[in-house]
Amino acid sequence: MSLTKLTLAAVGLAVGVSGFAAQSATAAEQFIPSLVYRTGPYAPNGTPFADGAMDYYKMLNARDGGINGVKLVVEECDTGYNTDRGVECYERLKGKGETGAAAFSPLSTGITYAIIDRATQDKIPVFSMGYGRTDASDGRVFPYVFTAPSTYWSQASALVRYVGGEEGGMDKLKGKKIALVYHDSAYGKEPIATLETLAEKYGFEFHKFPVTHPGLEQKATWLTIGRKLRPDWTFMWGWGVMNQTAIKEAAAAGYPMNKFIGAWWSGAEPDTRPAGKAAIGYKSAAFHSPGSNFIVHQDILKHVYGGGTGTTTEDKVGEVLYNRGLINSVFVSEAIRTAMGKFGNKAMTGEEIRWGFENLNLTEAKLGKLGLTRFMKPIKLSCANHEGGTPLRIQEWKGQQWEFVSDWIEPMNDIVRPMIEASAAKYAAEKGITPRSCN
Amino acid sequence: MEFLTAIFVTPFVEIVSYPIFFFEVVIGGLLAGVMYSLVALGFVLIFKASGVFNFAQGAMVLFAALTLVGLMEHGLPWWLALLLTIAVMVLLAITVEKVVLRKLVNQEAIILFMATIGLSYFLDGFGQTIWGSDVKVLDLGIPSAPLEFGGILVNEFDIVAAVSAGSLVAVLAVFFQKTRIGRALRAVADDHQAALSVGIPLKTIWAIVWSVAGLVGLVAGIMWGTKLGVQFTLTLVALKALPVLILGGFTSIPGAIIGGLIIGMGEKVAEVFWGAAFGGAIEDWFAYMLALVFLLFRPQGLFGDKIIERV
Amino acid sequence: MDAYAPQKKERVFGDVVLSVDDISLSFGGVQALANISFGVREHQVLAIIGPNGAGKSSMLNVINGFYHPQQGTITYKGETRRQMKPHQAARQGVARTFQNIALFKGMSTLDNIMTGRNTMMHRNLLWQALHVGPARKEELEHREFVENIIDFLEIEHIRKTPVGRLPYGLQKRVELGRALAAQPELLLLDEPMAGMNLEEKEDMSRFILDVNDEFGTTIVLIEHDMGVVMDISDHVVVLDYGRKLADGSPDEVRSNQEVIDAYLGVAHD
Amino acid sequence: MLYREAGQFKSSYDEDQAIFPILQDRIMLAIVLIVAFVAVPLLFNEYWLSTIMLPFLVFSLAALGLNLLTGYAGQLSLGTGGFMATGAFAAYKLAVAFPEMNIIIVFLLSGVITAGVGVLFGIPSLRIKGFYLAVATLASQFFLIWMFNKFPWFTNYSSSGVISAPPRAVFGDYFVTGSSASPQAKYLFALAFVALLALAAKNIVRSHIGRGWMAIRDMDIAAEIIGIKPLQTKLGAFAVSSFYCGISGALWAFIYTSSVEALAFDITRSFQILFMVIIGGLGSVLGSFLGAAFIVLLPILLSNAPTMVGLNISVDLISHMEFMIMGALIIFFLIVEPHGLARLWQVAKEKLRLWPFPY
Repeated sequence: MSLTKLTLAAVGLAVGVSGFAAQSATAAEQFIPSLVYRTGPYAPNGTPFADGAMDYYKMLNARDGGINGVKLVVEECDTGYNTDRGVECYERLKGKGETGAAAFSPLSTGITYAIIDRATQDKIPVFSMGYGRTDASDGRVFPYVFTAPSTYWSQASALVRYVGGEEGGMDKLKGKKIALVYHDSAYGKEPIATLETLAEKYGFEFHKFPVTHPGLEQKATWLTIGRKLRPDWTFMWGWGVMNQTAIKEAAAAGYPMNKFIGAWWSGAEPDTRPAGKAAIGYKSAAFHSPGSNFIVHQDILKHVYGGGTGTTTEDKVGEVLYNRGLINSVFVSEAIRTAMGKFGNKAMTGEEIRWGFENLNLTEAKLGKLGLTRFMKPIKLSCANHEGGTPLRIQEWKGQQWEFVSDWIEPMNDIVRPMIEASAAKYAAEKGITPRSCN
Repeated sequence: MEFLTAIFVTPFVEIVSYPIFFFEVVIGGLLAGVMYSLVALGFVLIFKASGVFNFAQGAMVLFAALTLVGLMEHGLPWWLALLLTIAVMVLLAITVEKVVLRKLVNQEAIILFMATIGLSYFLDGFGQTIWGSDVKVLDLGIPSAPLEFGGILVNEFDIVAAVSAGSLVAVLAVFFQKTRIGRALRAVADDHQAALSVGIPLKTIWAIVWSVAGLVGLVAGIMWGTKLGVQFTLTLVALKALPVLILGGFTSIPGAIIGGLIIGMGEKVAEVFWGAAFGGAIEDWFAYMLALVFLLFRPQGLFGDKIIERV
Repeated sequence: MDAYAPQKKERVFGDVVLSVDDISLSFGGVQALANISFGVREHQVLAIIGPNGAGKSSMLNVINGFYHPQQGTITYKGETRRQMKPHQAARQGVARTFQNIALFKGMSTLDNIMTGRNTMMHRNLLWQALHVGPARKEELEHREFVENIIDFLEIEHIRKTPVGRLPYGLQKRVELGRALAAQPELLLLDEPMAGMNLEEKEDMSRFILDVNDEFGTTIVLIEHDMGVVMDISDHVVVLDYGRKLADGSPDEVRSNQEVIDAYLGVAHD
Repeated sequence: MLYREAGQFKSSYDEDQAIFPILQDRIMLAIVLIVAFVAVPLLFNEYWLSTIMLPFLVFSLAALGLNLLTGYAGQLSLGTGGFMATGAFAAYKLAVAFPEMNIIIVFLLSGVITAGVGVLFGIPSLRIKGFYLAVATLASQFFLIWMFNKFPWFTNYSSSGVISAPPRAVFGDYFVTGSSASPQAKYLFALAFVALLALAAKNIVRSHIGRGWMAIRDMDIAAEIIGIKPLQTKLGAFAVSSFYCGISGALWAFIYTSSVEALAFDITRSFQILFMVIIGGLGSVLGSFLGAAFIVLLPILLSNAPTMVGLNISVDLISHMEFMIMGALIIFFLIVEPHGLARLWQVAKEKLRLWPFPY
């Protein structure tokens, strides 16, 4: 056992030394950790996200020299979608750089849950964009967690609203059947409570179909859906290989693709492409545009790929998950920029960036300046509201690319927000947290 | 009470009232089972000939499929890519025999098992280092449209899979019964020492068996890869093959097929008709439980060699 | 010990302690034992002999409950039974050794012999986990007993050696030690001297007779070496193809024509 | 000559039976304990304590549990993850239902509950052996994880199925779980648990119970014939092993990640712990620790190594290399020493005994 300890000590020394080496740089630098998974069962989905996130920071550095002259130093850490590896990455990266980590985006609901306590303790914001704990949108109980621009609960309500519109009015939902096929994990279970509430309110039947990780086999599920239950609409909360399998099996069971809508994590090129022609007509939710016809993409292609430092290949720029990663970086960098507006143009601490997040206000004009016009909707966060509640759009797979097929759809904030606050209050009680005041 | 009804009454009522749907589930299950059998076959071949529980079979499935699709992406025609992949799998088998198995001859079964786990790690990393970890589309033009026969829905792709599995088993049977090497392999399976005494070098046998298992892995990889896209998750199909393996017996090729059919059908029927009573997603553990129940009555599996204990 | 004389003195036996009645055992279609009956008296050394495949080991397996005969009964210490689990037999004082050594290869000599005392050790898990008080005392008491056996069998020097590394003869001795550790009333020895050289055989014969003498243990043994059998046994049962050919004192058996034809004649070729 | 036992005489069986009969071993152990209990919490920073030492301890305990079952009693099991989950969820339910109950009692009780579950799933071992048993234990693995995932009662109706550890103190306000617990407190608490349980394991395996397990492992038929009851012995091994795995799962959920969903204990976890046991050494308490250290440290070392030496390699390549190196090392170790790191250590000691003389 002593040998082990010896090795530990030696390794510790090495890590310590290299840590010093990294810190000896002089110019102001903002350290941004990037938790990614380019390996493991979910790598096909994790990789484009990581590429987009990285390219945006690279573009800021190349085009503007960082943010207000503060260079961005980004370090990736591969979690493989494992919670324990994610915690290790968090602990390893949280203290790096002169002011510590700017913010963490764990890109996994499990890791988000695991680091909420730690990050709150360490005063580092956790930016779980469209995943993680929905009730963390209540900034009074979760001061360091941000869920902008939308959450699973909001998304579920927006999907119901979309379906209502397609049926010709919300009152037409009565007696309709809606099925949910979900990844049987913390992630997939999130929308259930919302959909149950809405089922009661609008009088539609709600059927649940859990799929065990990783979701290689769904024949039983889809035979039931396609041949017996024949629901009017089917939603899917899937991730990774589960998405492709579902689309294939749905087609095999003869379920109509145009009645099949995925959550925003079930609607990207890696999900539909392997399914081939069968996937045409499949829909999914999104809170940003697909494609690369935006100024920000032109800037990335020019400043990053022009210099030969692109993270991926040019044809992948503009894919759905690439854009998702990009938007993740937009939020983080704009929170930093907002914080600098108050605290000065130097490297920001986690606490200062948290202020930046809470005072983030991406107006149409601001989005225009960032080259994001038409790419996403304006959004504003506050002390109490860490979600912002952006509207969603439905996109459809056309065989080669995704295209929007609906207008922006507002989530039912009047229903969702009280649920969030109730759930956050329950959490606070269990954990013995006194919610802070936001007035 | 409600729970008991959901287990003992409702499913049967459903089966009787929608017999066509029941048949669809059974057929779907049988066809899914064929896909499990394809993976299980690779395990059986190696276990039968060398007593090694080759955990790397899943990784071999992935590696074979990745190599094939990777070569095709580089512009090779499919037949050339296929030939090259076969060559790669044979090369892999020879390497494994030389680097791993030969060094571990006469070790306990669990040590060899562990070594194959190491191999599985290595192959996963190696395959992805070379070919990347994004989803690759494997399109060999296998149709996948749903067909209806007398009102019963069947999927074309599943039929193709079943036919391939059937021909694979037929080829293997001919190989084992009719060829000299095949007979030698059976001799090894029956008795290592006897096989050695009639002049068959064990290392050749092992290399051949691993090659054959690699080719079976390639077929499984093609079928599963067409279905799911070629990606890391393919290694996990091994887990679907394990209950098939214990049900059919580690040493029986017909066992792998029949076991696959029973498991496939059993888990689908259970999921569709009994899943609701338990809240769904029961098929994974149900497959294992089903196998376990069989095991309690036949500890050596359905077709495994009978264990006679002596002192 | 040196004073031990190999020639027979007048021996006194007790009642019949084990009686085998009309035992038949078959595997599938193969008849391993057919209508075998014999009795063993307390204190006796009984040898079962016969050519390979005669059913000798099967007979021992039936006696200690490992095989369940299709027909017939075993009466041991006045209790008649047909079926029994081996561990129940062990708890009633039946211990044995095996034809192909069945030691626990991963354990040391000492631990192997200590397993023989397992049936007598009762302190529960909690005590053992703490390893204090009664658990420790119990362990030490049994250790002393085992050390006596180790002394008796003259294997002190290999006490801590894993048995897998020991030569064949010593392994046989350790196996005897393990059986003795259980303080058996009936000891079944399956070819205790197979594969040994003359010197080792003499040692082993001496141990067997000493056990019989000092502890009064009843012994049933299987042996091929006729010299040894005739020297150490009080009674001999001859089996051939699952049938009993003869049953009597060594001298009676030696002169039995059927035995000579079936077995001894062949053995002396 | 560093490791010489000449001149150390034992004058009683009691002394000979001491847990570490050789003086150098005792000194070594004392040093290790002092380092572990004093130096590590003082010198190691938070990263080392909470992401390396904690998982190392938790995994060691799980590996120890599996080693008792597989290494000592010879029952190959792939259900470790399921048993860890049982421990984690039992501890959560107990801690939430009885807020007044001391956390130590909570953990011990969750171990006991897991032991019960382990016995239940150990029953097939009476008829099934070897790899068949290993695959059969997967039934328990899949079933247990499904069960915890499926029934919201286990997670107190949390909408996502994730449990998060409530803050609890060992005594007074010395918190060992929850966000206010310091890494040192968590580490020391876990270390105390692991050290005591390791000692207990060492005691059990050298008792008649442990000998019974090993007898069953080495030759089950012979063991039964000399009077060892297979039923009690095998189920006993399942119970003790599950007790250890259960506490390890509770430590995982409460001390290490402090929030957990059932999927954290899926099949890959079971395999991971089996690797530890085999790499470390089957049938060795020390081996469980060495194996856990190897499997916990190696990936972290490998993923840190390139940045340490200033290489700029993309993370996916690092991860893939990590897989390859891990696989190659496993095979390498098995070829060099199939009986694991513990045996290597033993061989090294035997060499030291003679050093500097070659014979």
